[in-house]
Amino acid sequence: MDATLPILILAIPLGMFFVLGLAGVKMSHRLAGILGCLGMGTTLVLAYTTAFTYFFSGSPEFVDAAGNRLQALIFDQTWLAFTDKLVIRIGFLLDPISAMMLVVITTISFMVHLYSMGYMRDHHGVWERGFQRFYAFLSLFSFSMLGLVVATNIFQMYIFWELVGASSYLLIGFYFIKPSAVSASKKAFIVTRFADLGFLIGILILSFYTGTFNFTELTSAPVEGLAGVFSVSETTAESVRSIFRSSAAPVFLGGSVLTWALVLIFMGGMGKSALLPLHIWLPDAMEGPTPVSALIHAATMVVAGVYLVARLFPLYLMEVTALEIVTWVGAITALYAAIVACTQIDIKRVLAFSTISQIAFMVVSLGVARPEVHEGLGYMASMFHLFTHAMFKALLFLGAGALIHAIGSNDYTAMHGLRKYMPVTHWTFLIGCLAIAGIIPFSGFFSKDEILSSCLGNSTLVYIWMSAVAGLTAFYMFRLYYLIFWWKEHKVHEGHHAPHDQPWTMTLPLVILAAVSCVAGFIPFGNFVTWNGAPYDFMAHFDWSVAAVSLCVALAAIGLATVMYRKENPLPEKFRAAMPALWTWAHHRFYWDELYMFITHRIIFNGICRPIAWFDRHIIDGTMDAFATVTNKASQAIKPLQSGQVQLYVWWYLLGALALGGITMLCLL
Amino acid sequence: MLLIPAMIMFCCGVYGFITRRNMIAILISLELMLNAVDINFAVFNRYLWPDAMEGMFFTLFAIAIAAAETALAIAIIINLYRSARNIDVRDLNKLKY
Amino acid sequence: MESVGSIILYIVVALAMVVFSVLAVTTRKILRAATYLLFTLFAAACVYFMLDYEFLGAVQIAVYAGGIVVLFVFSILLTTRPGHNSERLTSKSRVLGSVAALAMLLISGYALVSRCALYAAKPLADTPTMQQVGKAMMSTSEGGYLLPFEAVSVLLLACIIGGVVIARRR
Amino acid sequence: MFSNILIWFVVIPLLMLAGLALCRDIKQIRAVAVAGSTALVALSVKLLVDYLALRAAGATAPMLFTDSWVWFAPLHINLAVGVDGISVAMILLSSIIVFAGSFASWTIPQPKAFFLWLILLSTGVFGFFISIDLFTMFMFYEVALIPMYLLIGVWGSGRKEYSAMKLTLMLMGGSAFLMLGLIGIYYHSAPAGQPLTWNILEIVRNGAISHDWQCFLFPMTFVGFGVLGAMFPFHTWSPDGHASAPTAVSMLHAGVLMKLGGYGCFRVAIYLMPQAANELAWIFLILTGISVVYGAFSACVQTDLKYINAYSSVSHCGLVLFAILMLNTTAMTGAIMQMLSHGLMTALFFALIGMIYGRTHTRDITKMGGLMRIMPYLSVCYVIAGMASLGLPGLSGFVAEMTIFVGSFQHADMFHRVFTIVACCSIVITAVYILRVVGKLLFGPVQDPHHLELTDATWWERFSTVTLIVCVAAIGCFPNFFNNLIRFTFSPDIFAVIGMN
Repeated sequence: MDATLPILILAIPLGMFFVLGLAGVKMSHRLAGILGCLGMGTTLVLAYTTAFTYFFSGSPEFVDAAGNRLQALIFDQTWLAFTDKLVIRIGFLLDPISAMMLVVITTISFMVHLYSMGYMRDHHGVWERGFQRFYAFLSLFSFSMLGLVVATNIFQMYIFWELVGASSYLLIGFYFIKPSAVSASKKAFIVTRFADLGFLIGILILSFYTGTFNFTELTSAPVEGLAGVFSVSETTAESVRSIFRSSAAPVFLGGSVLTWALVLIFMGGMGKSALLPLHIWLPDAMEGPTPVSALIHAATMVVAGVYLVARLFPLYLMEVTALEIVTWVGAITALYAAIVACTQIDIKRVLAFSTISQIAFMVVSLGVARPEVHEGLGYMASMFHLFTHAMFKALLFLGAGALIHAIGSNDYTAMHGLRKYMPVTHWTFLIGCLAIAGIIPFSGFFSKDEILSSCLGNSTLVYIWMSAVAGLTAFYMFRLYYLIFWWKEHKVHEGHHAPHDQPWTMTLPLVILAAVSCVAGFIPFGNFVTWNGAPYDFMAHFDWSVAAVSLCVALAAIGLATVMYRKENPLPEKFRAAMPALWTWAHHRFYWDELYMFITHRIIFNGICRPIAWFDRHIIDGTMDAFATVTNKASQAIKPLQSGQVQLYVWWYLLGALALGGITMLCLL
Repeated sequence: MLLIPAMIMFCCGVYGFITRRNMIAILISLELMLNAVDINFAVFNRYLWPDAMEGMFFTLFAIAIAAAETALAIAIIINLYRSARNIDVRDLNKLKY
Repeated sequence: MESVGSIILYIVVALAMVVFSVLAVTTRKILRAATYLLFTLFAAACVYFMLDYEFLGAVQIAVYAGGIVVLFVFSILLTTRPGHNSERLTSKSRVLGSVAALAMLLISGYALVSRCALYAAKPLADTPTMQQVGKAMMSTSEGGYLLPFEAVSVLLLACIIGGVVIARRR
Repeated sequence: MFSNILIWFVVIPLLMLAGLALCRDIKQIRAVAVAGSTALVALSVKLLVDYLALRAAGATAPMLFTDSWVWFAPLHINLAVGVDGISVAMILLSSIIVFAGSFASWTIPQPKAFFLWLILLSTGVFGFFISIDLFTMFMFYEVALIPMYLLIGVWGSGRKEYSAMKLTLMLMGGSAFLMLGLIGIYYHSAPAGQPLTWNILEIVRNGAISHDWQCFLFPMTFVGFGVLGAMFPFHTWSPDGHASAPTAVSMLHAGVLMKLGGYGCFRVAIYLMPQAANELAWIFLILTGISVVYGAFSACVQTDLKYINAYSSVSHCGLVLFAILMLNTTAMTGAIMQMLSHGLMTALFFALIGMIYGRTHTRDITKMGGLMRIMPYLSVCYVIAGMASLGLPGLSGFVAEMTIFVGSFQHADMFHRVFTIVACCSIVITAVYILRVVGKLLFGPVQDPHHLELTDATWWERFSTVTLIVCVAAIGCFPNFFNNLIRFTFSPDIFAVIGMN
């Protein structure tokens, strides 16, 4: 495939960043917005073309004779050569997941660009301050995210991983006047940075033992039955394999080197994907503008961790221990986030916890994926859920954005009963809720069902656990839905105009995403994305019993939510009174933030930084100053000898003379 | 024989030099010491090498230099007195550091 | 010791020298100190005469007694307020000073007593005549003192200039 | 003599000094400073091009443009010059920072004297980088250090006398070690019976320093240069010195002078005494490893902008020495990259801090806030500098740090790898203190209403910062160019001694 298109996919957003970033101040707001949308629109078209070429052209570059999909390096430029073998390249790797991610990212990004045209101005049409900057950052983010998914080697991924983090930082802190936004952006960056430290160390360990950064070489070989599917020479594959066979021997704290490397890399993923215990930044990140939350903190960046594990999946298969850690981190996070989501008041927080929970679903799905279980269904399910989740979660966030824009508050207590005022928002939001709850035929049903099937194939415990979480998901989403749109009639205050639906720039993305959420479930995803490239017909393996159970759970949960929240009634209060401890803990997110505050402020800041600074100023510097002081004191002490008092000199002279004379006399005697 | 009074004179000079605070008194003590030494030179010359004249000349020059030195010292003292109204060595330490 | 007269002379001169020098450093009136110094200087001149260095004695009287002491007196008059006694010496410094001086005296006295022939007779030799002195002073040959003579003259010149410069009112 | 391009790096500053002496008003002084520093930049670019052309043409000598003029024959002191990739990179860095620095001190009081000393300082710096004769190298080193005292003591702020004294004394203390070391090297520079030499290349060729002497001289020279490289525990001059120094001096000091330390450690301590370096590296690895983490932690609680940066310099320069001690090509390349990167980035930081201080008259971050609103240009530059410092890809810090980490981790020894991981932790702590400053200083509400009337950057300030940002981004975006420039230098012979790649 010609490299022009892929290069343009990366170059257009980057160029747009520079244009808007450098010249944005000189432009009118509208021009900047249109430019941004145009740029992203072009990228969208290019990305779609690329993805379609990959999936449907049937070119031998992409598909082998047996119909297996291949990895294709479109281009791979040396960027920085550490050694002969360890080279960072900037390239474009096209394979099923990267092609899928191209579609997801550009779609959501374009929707958000469009939506922001409406969102980033108030009811009187006055543009938000720093609008151009906003679009510049959006373009930067899109560039980084696209670079991340098409990375050909783990270091390119790390580079864009960092860039994504930085653009997320800039966007969360977009309202930089607000101290809460500033601290949220700082928190997000530092937490993910901490996770990236693990990622980096993982990369170092991995590259030390394998001598390569390239995904094609890292992932091609280790598992039997995979070599030859992806286009990598057998010799490289063999070398990587032998390296791990031999060096899996060094054991550190009970884990092999590979396990450690993979767990550390997964730590990077935990940070970006907000998995327990590194999830604390994501709820706070909602301080950013809502379109940003939709793009970065729901659909694209936060799934980077999932994508990372998927990218290195063959390596993870070598170390089942690592995969189990992945599974349980995911499972615990999913349950935790779902419980917390049931008690939050801020609608964006609810969505944020729901995002954490859903990402954990994907992670669990990857964790339970094994080649022997439904031919690696979990992998495909995870990617499928990533895809559908991106769509419906972006939809929900954009819907929430529309509500916030209309009401001017994040609190559902300020909303209630909005269904009449904002019909489009209402219906699209409902579709989003149905999709996430997993109601047939909306997209979430299919992806979640596949995840549950693969869980069941691996371990019953995980299956039951995740089903319960799925039920909770349906419950809290409908709780949110009812509290926003039903509960009681909305009171319009005097002097305020009634909330209403938005301009077309905001509604259009909602409608499109809702439509996608309705139909995406029917995409034969197994034909496109599987762990080894071989097509997998999901419908042929469809497990109706699992589907029925999950459907029942979801419906029951929705029913419960309906009973509790459709009309104003005392039931929620009773529930709350029934288990006050659980409610309080969940409401305070199980005090994770406080714990972190304690660790960072009390222990690290006051316990390490301050003593070190003190030590430096007083001990080290004190020692240096002490040298000076001692010198000074010594010279002060001997200064009287040079007092200029001749009589003193004579004294000394006399003493010396007497001593000399005495000695001479003694000698002579 | 003549060395004994010279020696005592010298010791008086030392005593005066150490104990006195007045600059002129110090100078006087200094003159005492100088004189004692001069006498020694002359005596040694006369008693040990009566044919030579080095000792005498040494004394001669020493007297000349002593005169110069005293004149200068007194000029300085008067000058100091003018600016400080005082010629006590303990108080004149402004130039010290 | 050849004659009683010279012994008496010696005793007188030595006593004068010792007494006046002790007085010169112990008196509290500075002007008296200068006067005692004058007497000491005269005694020293006497010593030179006794040694037959008449020229030296003359110089001593002329320069010291005539010049320096006058300088002292003038400067004392210039710098001392009338009726002002010299400061009281602290007993500590007095004790220390006398200890030092006595120690000095002991050591050098011991050296003197143990080493020198105290009672050696004055050897008979020619007194240097003025002519000899003058020639030696001006000669450049061995045993000549032209160079130090010139050096001293330069020094004196420098001293005059220095004295003028220092004493000049700014 | 003047046909050699290198000698012009010393001649031009000297000509500038002469020119300055003739200047009458500030305009002429500026003209001389700008013209001279532009000439230096042009010259260093020409040097780079010539150097690359020669290398491309197949020149394989370790040093190019070598030349030597006898200075004092009885002691074999020559003015010997020559450059390799590292020196070229360092010269480029120095000229850019001098260039930016002269714009940053556009309105300094007493400009004539200030530029006089500043240019004397840069004479020393350039002289140091072009010399390959240990004696002249040391001489230029001292020439570069002494003006610092006056520059800080006269034009500084805060406790300037104290800081200037401390800085000078500590660096002089380092020089004392260094001089001992250099003289020791001189007396063992040739096998018995042959004439001694100060020339680095000849010393390497002779290889006559015995193992025992190496073990004595290596710590001497390493500590001597390490003091200037802000090695723990000899770094305390840096916070005070930087805090008191005027803008351009901080820039030059952190940007270039501290690099003298790293460069010297490599060029003298390791290049001449590789065996001892290999054996004793662990001691200094511990020290530099401490400095990396320790500097970063200390920076977290400072409230003075310059202190934060000074501690951050301790951390970053610690990383330079750390990587040099890893004794492999990649890590050393990384060290040099880090020197370039840190030089530009810190210069940028100090320039910005100077500009902010010039407006707000405080450097205390608790007394400022919301500057992004008031001076967006400077604030954006500050964010960029911060991002470069915490290692954002696309800016220079990332490239340098990653090269160091990857290189260090390739070390065969477990001890080194563990220490690499410790050093890696600094990237998180760096993020913490950078974001803390950015958050407090630039974002949030405006703290002091008086600040609302402040103006944004003037054209010369913009020029100065843009120059530096462009360079930082150039290294960050095209690292392989610099990588190749530097890498060639690590001639296999020094590693051959140690038995590494």
